[in-house]
Amino acid sequence: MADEKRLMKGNEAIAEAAIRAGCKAYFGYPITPQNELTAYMAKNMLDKKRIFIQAESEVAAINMVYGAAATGARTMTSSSSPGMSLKQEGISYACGADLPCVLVNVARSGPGLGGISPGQGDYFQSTRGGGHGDYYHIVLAPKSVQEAADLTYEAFDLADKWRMPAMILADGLIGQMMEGVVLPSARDPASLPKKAWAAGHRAGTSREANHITSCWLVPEELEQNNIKRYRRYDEVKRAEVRFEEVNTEKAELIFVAYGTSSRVCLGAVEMAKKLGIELGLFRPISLWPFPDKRLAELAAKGKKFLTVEMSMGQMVEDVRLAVNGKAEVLFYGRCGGVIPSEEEVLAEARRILGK
Amino acid sequence: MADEKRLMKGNEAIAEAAIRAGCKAYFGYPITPQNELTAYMAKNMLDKKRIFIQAESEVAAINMVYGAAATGARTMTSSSSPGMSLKQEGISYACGADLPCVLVNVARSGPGLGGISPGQGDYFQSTRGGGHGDYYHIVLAPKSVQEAADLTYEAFDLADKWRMPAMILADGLIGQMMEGVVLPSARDPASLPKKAWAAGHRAGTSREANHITSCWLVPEELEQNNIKRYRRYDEVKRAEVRFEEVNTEKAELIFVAYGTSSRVCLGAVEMAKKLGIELGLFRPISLWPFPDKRLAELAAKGKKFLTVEMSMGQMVEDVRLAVNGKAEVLFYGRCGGVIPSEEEVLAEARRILGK
Amino acid sequence: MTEKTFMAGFGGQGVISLGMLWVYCAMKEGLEVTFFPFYGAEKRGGIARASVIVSDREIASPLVTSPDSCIVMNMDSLPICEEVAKQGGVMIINSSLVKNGTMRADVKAIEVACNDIAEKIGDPKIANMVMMGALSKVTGAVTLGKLEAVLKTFFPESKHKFIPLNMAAIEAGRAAV
Amino acid sequence: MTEKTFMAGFGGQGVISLGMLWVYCAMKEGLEVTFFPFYGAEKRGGIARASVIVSDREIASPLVTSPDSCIVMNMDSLPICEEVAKQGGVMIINSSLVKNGTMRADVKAIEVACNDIAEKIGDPKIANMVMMGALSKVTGAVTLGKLEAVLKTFFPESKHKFIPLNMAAIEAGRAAV
Amino acid sequence: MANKGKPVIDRERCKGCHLCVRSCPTKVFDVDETPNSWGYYPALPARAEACIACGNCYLVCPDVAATVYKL
Amino acid sequence: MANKGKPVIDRERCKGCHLCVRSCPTKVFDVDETPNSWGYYPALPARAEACIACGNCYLVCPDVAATVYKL
Amino acid sequence: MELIYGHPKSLKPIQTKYCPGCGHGVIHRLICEVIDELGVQDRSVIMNPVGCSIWADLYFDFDSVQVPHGRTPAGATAVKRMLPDHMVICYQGDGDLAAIGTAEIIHAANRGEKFTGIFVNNAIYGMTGGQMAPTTLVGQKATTAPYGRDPIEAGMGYPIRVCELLATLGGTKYLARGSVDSPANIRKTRQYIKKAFEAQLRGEGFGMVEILSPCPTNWQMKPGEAVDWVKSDMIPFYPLGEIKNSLEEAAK
Amino acid sequence: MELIYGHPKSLKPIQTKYCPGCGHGVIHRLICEVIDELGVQDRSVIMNPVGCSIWADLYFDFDSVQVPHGRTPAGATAVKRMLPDHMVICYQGDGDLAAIGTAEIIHAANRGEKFTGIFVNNAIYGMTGGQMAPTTLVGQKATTAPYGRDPIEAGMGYPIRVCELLATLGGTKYLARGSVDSPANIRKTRQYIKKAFEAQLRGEGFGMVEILSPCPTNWQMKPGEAVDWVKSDMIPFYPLGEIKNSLEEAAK
Ligand SMILES: Cc1ncc(C[n+]2csc(CCOP(=O)(O)OP(=O)(O)O)c2C)c(N)n1
Ligand SMILES: Cc1ncc(C[n+]2csc(CCOP(=O)(O)OP(=O)(O)O)c2C)c(N)n1
Ligand code: SF4
Ligand code: SF4
Ligand code: SF4
Ligand code: SF4
Ligand code: SF4
Ligand code: SF4
Ligand SMILES: [Mg+2]
Ligand SMILES: [Mg+2]
Repeated sequence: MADEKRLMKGNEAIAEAAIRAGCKAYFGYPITPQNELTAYMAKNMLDKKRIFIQAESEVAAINMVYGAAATGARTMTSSSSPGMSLKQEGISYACGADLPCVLVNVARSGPGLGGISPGQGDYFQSTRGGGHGDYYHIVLAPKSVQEAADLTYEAFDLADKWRMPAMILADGLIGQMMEGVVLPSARDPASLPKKAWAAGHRAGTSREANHITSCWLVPEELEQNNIKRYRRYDEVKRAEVRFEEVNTEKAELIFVAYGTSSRVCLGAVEMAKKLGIELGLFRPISLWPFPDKRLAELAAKGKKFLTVEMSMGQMVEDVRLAVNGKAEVLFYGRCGGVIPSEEEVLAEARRILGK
Repeated sequence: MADEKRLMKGNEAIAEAAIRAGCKAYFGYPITPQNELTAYMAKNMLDKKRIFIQAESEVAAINMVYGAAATGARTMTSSSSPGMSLKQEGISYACGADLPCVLVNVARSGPGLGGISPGQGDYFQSTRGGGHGDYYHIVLAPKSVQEAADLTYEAFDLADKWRMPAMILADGLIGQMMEGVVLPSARDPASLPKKAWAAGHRAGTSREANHITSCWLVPEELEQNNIKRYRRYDEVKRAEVRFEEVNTEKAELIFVAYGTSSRVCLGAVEMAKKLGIELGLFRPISLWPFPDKRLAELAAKGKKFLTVEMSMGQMVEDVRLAVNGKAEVLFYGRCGGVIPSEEEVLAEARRILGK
Repeated sequence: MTEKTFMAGFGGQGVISLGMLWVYCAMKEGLEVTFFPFYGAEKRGGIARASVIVSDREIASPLVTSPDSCIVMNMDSLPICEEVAKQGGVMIINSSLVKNGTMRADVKAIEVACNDIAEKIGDPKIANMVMMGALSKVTGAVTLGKLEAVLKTFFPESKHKFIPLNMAAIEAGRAAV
Repeated sequence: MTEKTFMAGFGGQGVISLGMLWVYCAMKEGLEVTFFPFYGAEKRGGIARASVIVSDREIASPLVTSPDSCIVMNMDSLPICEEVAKQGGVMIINSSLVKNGTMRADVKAIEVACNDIAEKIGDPKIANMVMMGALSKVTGAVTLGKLEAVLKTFFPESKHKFIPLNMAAIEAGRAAV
Repeated sequence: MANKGKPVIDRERCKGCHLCVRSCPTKVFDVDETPNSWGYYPALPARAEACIACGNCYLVCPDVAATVYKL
Repeated sequence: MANKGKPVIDRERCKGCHLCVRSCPTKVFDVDETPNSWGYYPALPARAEACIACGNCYLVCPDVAATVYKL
Repeated sequence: MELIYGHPKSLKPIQTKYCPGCGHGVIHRLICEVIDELGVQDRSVIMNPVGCSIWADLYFDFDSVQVPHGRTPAGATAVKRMLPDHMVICYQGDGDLAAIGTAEIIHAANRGEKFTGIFVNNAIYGMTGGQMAPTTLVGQKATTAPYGRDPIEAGMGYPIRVCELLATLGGTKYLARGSVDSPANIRKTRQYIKKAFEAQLRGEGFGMVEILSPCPTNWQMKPGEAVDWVKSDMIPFYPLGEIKNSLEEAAK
Repeated sequence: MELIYGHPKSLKPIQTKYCPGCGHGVIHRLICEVIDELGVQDRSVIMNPVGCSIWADLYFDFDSVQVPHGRTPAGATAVKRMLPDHMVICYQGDGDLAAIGTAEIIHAANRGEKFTGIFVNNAIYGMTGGQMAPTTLVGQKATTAPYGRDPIEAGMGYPIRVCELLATLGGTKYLARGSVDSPANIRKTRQYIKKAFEAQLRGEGFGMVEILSPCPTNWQMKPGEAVDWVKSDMIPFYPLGEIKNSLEEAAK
């Protein structure tokens, strides 16, 4: 039975969706602009007798997530840009130990302390592994409060399915804005399948001891382990690519944008239509795995691409890699917490098309 | 007067070169395989009455570097992969506050705790900003003990010149191996030019108070600040690209490799020559700024590229971006601490060429 | 139908509640909505602003950069609204606090003495409700037909007694334009 | 001329000093050198290995994967060396501890009873020096002409009295092959 | 033998916290009924003549909006 | 009325630290002159008959190479 | 007519962004008064934390260095080591010092770094909107302790007495706890700050002054109620006074 | 003939990688003895730190979770909260616990997390080859303190007495310091561990046993000399015994 539509902040919708997905333990540390998420968890996890801990730092929080994930529980942490940087070592460990968990970054503008306004400058960090070593993990970018809830819910499933962290990369606008949302139905954590590899609950079984570790001191063993993980990555790339297209067939120029900036571009597409100009929008939903195949197909059709980001240009590299010289890839970015307007993005597109 | 040639470990050569470059303060935390560097600094910085602190953690170490750099002093920290992950927030801050400093990563194999053998899996982290927000900093990759010393020495100058961190990205082999090295001449820290923007030494001047910060809460101001910084990045890209080429003119296939793996490839080039096969080597020395122009030129000549890394494939993305579809870019990698042999790399090249 | 509204006022004037109730009602009327509040760099005591959109279609950018309607709750908000107001758009001004109207001749300026009206009804704090009534009437985007029900979920039980007052403010706002 | 040597032995046998002194002397003789010691995954009491290269040209990979010469200091090191040894290469075996030679018929195996010889000279700890003498003679890559000077900088003053003993071990090693 | 003083309130800097009001031993201050341009109701030295220059108002003021002269 | 015991040393697990040697109250152990296959010189219960089953050798052994039986 | 209580020279004469009745303002002024008294404005460097006082570089008219959240003592360590003859002040909130920056304060203190800590304990995260801090009292409500801090059932931990914790460390020489709830306590706090600053100028090891400070906004109280709460609830748990004083002066 | 001192069941019968005479081996055995005695092998989880004992998952025959350096208590917090009826052991070295992991141990202890810490204090970084640890004694040499730890001139800080530091925190219930330098002290240490484990099974809050432990390799001593040095130099500075015991049992 579907819930009725509620008006919620993105931050709260993410929190509620996590609870409904069966999140048994949340660990976080305050940071703007995601504080409503932590506050929501504080209240509602405690009410449900699940685990909520305000950790002493982001470093502690990610390692609590690591610990909880090691026991097989669904678990989550959230933060914003500087806090995510502090979690990089822990994320690398979680990937190295193949631990499923959900990470939420409600990104702000950087670098450094920067500002508290929305930003998309954490794309590289999220998709390339800001931590050390060879690894990737799933990264999903919602464009709305509804999608923030849906993708968070799904992230728990994907994390478990592929035994890797899944990240929600939102930004301050997605976190702070209110929209209508129909929440996914609640699952009882106890109803979720048990994880045979996890630590704990050995009593009464005849299994060997389980060891959760990312340490392999024999190079050849570590290499084999990495290669096995990359095979899994290949499967993820085949199975989990998500994107949305608007008017890409007719378009002369296709915007490529995710999250907040994709909505700005959508506005520009609509405005252009009224002017008789055909623009399109290609919106990656999964930033990793990146929808490179479909972009390459569009490139082969001779489309031009204009990547629009709230950064100095990060995803544009993935677009270039996907297109591989087969089409022109341009970039338009605002940063520092400035959200581009539909008008300026349209103007840029028209400038490029000379229309 | 040039020094005589000495036999030194890479770790020690980096340390001594830093001291000679006028490093006034070193802050580090133990981690294999860079411990000799910290130990060398402990002894020699103390002997010279400069500052050596074994910090309580890598997080503290990078923030001590931040503090020392804020006073205008030449300063350095070193670590290895997991420790570098912990420094990402601090690095993002140093970039955001435009602070010059030198960072050394003697990389091991990851992800997670991984192993202590050499690795090149931190390329993304180093060149794309593992930290949050839009930023880059200089990254130099030595191939030998001599170059480790030279590039470290130079890194201090570059950091000061461009007001940004400069990183030495080495790996455990560069750090642990001994080679002959002629060290650059020593500079007295007191002889280095003063930095007008730094904190401290205001007495007797009539300057306004100096504030070192990365915080700009008005989005438009933060944006302007970022744009200014990216203009500087453009200048760095014009002025500081470094690379080495071996037999690229004649070669049918060009290896692209840096650091340790470039030496393996050099060996393969030499072995190939004996077999009458012309291979080449393109070795980026500056990983950021990446020598993309020259690679594009070579691509235009119809060369094939084989990127060889001690990772699952990271720099290969920069090669693809540089080549932009104009040439075939292949990849050969070993990881987990395995160093590829000259023989296997040659075999791969021959397989590709069908020779 | 898409109505993009930009709202601005002093911290305590209830601009945020105004925006939230507006979109809440719109949602109950079957519309798509987005509500994005933001503050200036000053965290404390600055101007509260909100981008508010209601529409019968999917909403593109939640940021209102070219508002169909502007709501100016106090003097300091006027220049901000004047900067963004769309040519031909509506600007509803709280004339209790903004005395000389707008200099933008290309917008349809409507003055509502929200504080005075609210005070007359019995509570100066519901000036924002007066404004919402006016906004509903002027734009026709949201009928506010479900407001009473919405207020019941919005307010805690203990405050339900204030609902009639709020409804009266809405009516007064409507009547004022 | 490029001589790539792979050295292996038990932790305490001085394999690391052997390699270091070898390249130190080579450097003094004007050669390019690289010395890369590595340990197995076991940090404690494992087998010490080193890749050692001396050359009159720039050295490519510092990793010795196809050694011109192998040095086998103890029993456990034998299989490791047998795995990497190059066809036609040299393998110098410490026959004091490795009793039955190598099974690799395609290498030139040379046996030197390093420990016995060292003990005879007066100190079992300088078995590695005996081996170095043999290596110098067999490969001719490094003459060790500067060894005495090198040892003076290598050892602290207090240990300079042991230099003649070391030199004697070198000579004995040379003589043994 | 109390000192005599004169408190001065910088109306524009005052944020109307009224900590000075409650900490003045001689009840010098009232709350001003006219807000300043930030909307705050500043402290008003309504009975300045009672001031004994104790400095309390200055000491507790988080905004250095209260300063005191000695007469 | 001392207990009587029998210490058993696992030669291959012993790392030759000789902590057992020094902590045996009745000096049961010598150091073996033949190294084990790791190159360590194990403890040797040369005077096992003196053992009073106090357990010291077991307690101090970092490698559980010394175990003790009660006779 | 002589100005006897006037604006300190080293504090800029501008309106702060702090909320009405916020303790940060008083503490800023006290620091500047002492700086002026010691005549060290042009050789002072303040380390600004991440917290409400992030804006402090707008107000203090001397050099400043703004470091990542919690790492203030690590930054201060380096600044003081590089500028040993400067007055280095490490300003921190309770989230900054006692949560994320626990390791940094403990080790800087233990190393006996020769800067002075000013620790603003308002028992809450001010900047981020009222989350529980390590110093939040048992039962005190916060957005992340919606039913009040509960050390037992919810395992939220106990309020940490920072001075007492640091007093166990070899490197600490002067640790005092003041409060800005009343004129008398403000005067005493000023004296603690002065002692600590003077000790720093003499080159003595680590000193810190903890200051109990109201956050009316996040305590959801009027400014007057907030200072009352400092007195009624905070001071009984966090005793005022010199918690540790092993300065040479004191030894004499 | 009855085996009275034999290999504990939950310790795997394989050769460890620890150096001859290393204290980790004894401590591993003690843990397993108590686990066996309490019959909880199949519901125990050990948190392995980064340090020489990184390999502990090879030896302990129960579940293990290996976390980043210093974050062992954060990981243990979560594991214990998710598995409240399990025995959760948080094994840490002095670098792990008292340097990089300072914040994590202090806050886990302060929250009164219901796991048991085993803190191996060998006054050195073993794994990385002998750097100074927070517990290194004044004057003790280390690769990063080549002239000995010097708190004054070089500002290297003072050795930290961890039990005493943690004792100031509200959440700690049982803190004891043992040593493996002699059979008598090993027996006592075993008792401390048992008390702490039993308290955990009863659901009582944070307990930790600190254990002074030789690192002959990095102290550059023979094993016998190393245990002597524990007695002659470490114990005088780090007093043995129950530093804090507010277990319900004790209260009775
Ligand atoms: C790494 C990181 N984590 C979190 C934050 C968010 N943050 C900003 S201020 C603050 C805490 C402020 O509390 P406190 O230190 O007590 O200072 P106050 O505002 O109360 O003066 C936090 C958590 C941040 N900026 N960086
Ligand atoms: C983030 C990080 N920093 C540093 C290291 C390197 N490292 C491994 S073990 C260790 C310290 C070991 O000392 P201790 O905790 O005292 O354990 P011991 O080996 O003495 O038992 C360090 C610094 C690491 N693995 N990760
Ligand atoms: S204390 Fe200062 S800010 Fe507060 S009311 Fe008095 S003068 Fe105004
Ligand atoms: S100085 Fe004292 S007496 Fe005078 S107004 Fe201020 S508080 Fe009152
Ligand atoms: S204590 Fe154990 S390891 Fe050491 S010598 Fe005795 S039996 Fe061997
Ligand atoms: S049990 Fe006691 S007496 Fe017997 S051998 Fe062992 S230490 Fe000696
Ligand atoms: S939130 Fe609290 S600490 Fe921050 S400025 Fe306001 S009153 Fe002061
Ligand atoms: S280095 Fe020290 S702590 Fe590590 S195994 Fe060896 S003796 Fe034990
Ligand atoms: Mg606070
Ligand atoms: Mg240790």
